[in-house]
Amino acid sequence: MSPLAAIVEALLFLSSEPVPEADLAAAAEVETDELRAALAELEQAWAPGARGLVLRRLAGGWTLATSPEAEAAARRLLAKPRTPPLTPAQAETLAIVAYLQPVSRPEITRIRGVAADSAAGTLLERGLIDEAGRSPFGAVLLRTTPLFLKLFGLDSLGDLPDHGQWDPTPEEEGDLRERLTRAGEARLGGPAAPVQPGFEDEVAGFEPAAQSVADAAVLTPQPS
Amino acid sequence: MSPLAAIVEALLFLSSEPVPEADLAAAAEVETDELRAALAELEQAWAPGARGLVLRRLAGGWTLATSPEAEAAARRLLAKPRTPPLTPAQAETLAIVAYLQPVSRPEITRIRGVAADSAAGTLLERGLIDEAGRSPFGAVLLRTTPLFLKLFGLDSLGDLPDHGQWDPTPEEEGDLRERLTRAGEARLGGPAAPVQPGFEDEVAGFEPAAQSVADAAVLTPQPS
Amino acid sequence: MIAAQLELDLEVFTGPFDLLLTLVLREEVDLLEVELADVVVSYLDHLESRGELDLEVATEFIVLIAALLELKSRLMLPSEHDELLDDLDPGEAAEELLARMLDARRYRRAAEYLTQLLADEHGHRFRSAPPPAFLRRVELDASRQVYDAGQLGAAIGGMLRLPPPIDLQHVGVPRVTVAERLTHLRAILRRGIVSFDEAVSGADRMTVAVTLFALLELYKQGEATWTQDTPFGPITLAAREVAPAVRSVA
Repeated sequence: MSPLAAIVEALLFLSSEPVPEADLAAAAEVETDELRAALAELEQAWAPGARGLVLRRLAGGWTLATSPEAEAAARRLLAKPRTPPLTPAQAETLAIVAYLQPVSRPEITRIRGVAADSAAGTLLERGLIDEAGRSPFGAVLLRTTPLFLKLFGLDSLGDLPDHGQWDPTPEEEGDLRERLTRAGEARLGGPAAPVQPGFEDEVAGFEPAAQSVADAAVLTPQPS
Repeated sequence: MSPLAAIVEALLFLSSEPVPEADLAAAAEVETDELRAALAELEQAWAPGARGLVLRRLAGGWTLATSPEAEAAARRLLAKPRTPPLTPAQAETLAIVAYLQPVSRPEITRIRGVAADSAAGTLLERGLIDEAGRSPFGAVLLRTTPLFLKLFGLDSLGDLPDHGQWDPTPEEEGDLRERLTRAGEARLGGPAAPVQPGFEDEVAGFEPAAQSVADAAVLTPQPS
Repeated sequence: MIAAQLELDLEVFTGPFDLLLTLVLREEVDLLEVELADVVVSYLDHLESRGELDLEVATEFIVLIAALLELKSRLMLPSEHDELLDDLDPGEAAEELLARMLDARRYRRAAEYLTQLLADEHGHRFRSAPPPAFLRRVELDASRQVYDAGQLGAAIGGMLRLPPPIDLQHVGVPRVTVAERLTHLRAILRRGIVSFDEAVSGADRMTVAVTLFALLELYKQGEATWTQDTPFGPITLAAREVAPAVRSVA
């Protein structure tokens, strides 16, 4: 191994957070090109499957991590339990923050349909999101942290798939529309309920109309 | 490299202290003989001069350490003050430590209304604050460092600006600690968690033992 | 079982939760008459009898009951609808609603993706040991001022700012109950029309909040009405002459 690669290896071992290339180059007092060559050398040495560690590019920097093969033994050696997985509410809140950041809690609540305070609190505590100032209306704005990128295996937010990917398909939209149309009818009078007229008429029958429609939807169990 | 050596490598990477052979063998679920063979393999791989790390056998067991060749670069990387702009949460946490020191994390949480663990962790890591013993209740106390003074251009803590300049209610009675704690409680909507009888008076009374009030937060479940 | 099939035996309604929802939506049962706490109690009884907690059912139940609570609290307030939905005709409102549901679905999917991403990272651990102190020691002389101490003073000022501090020094922890505030409100309403500010003059925030709860209760019982011309404007309270049972029990 080249002396420079050895030095970079030591630097990565010492740093608990991913180190940007510029910082590595400055510490090793070399040009970026030389540094990249050393990193390429290390990537070979620490290729997945080769050793107990792997070299990874995360959160805008480089870092060493253990390989999954050692996970069971690591769990036995280190008494402290791993952080628990995210609850669905936390994952939804995190997804909204990741894609819409900076975003306020009321905005998250509006999208989720239920308050996200406890989920957001836990994510803040775990350091996956943090505060990013306040909106013009005084609400605290939230954003994801470098720790989020690191723990989710991302180099930057640009690595997140385009959120258009999550758009419901036209078929799903049609299906949802139909479900909405049937809301409040199918169950009326039990299983043998006759099919009711169209949803629009149904909606018009509600008083006060619009708000009840909104609530009706909340009340319609959604497939998960 | 043998799969066992790779696992032992990962275990040593994760441990900050030397690990006894018996612990390594138990974690990897192998006999001592097999473990020794793996360690011999690693001693070769991490021989002095070969890489950026060396495998060392110390009194307590085995450990990975950086090789001396990397020391100068490591100092350049680690000993440089990191001074990106403070986030709002970091500025609030640092301000509380600066004006009230020594102060415990629970007290900071109580004043801010949200947990400050991540902000405090960053400030510790950057050397702006450090630990200053424990409160009578066992909570770690925090204070600012000489580096803090330097980075803020202060000769001593006495040079901290008079906060009265930014005080929205200068007519309020009470010392700063008491007022901050009261404002923090008010932000949480009063003593939020059920408290033990008797204990309650202590919290509500804000007797001069401000520190014990702060530590009380450790004992009182806080809403997250 | 799914939460919708929970059998209820309430004062105003007997049957499955499911049907109650439908009837409420059709306004055939007045939500104001439904004691939602009793629905929760029924569910807890059901849980106890089962001796186990099905998380999916529990989640569904919580979503449903939360929606009912929100709807009920909205009904109890003088009608201030979601302005956006209010301005729309029912067809458009349904479209807006559909858009919101699609949005929620989009982020539920993104959440599933993130959860999977995290699970894939499960086998990787990072070293968290701090570097040896001798490598970290910062040369104090080499560091210069980069921060403005005014930032700290401003942060302190910000934390002193909101909300107006409550003086707890002489009163200890405020203890106020809805029952007390009900008595108080009934007493002042007997004197005639009164403003909410008068009803809570000199009270601390907690008392104001509890008084508002008490007022909601009076409204629900049909004992009082109130008007508020503009958001955050003064609230005027008036006793209602009619007997409590204005709304018929279904």
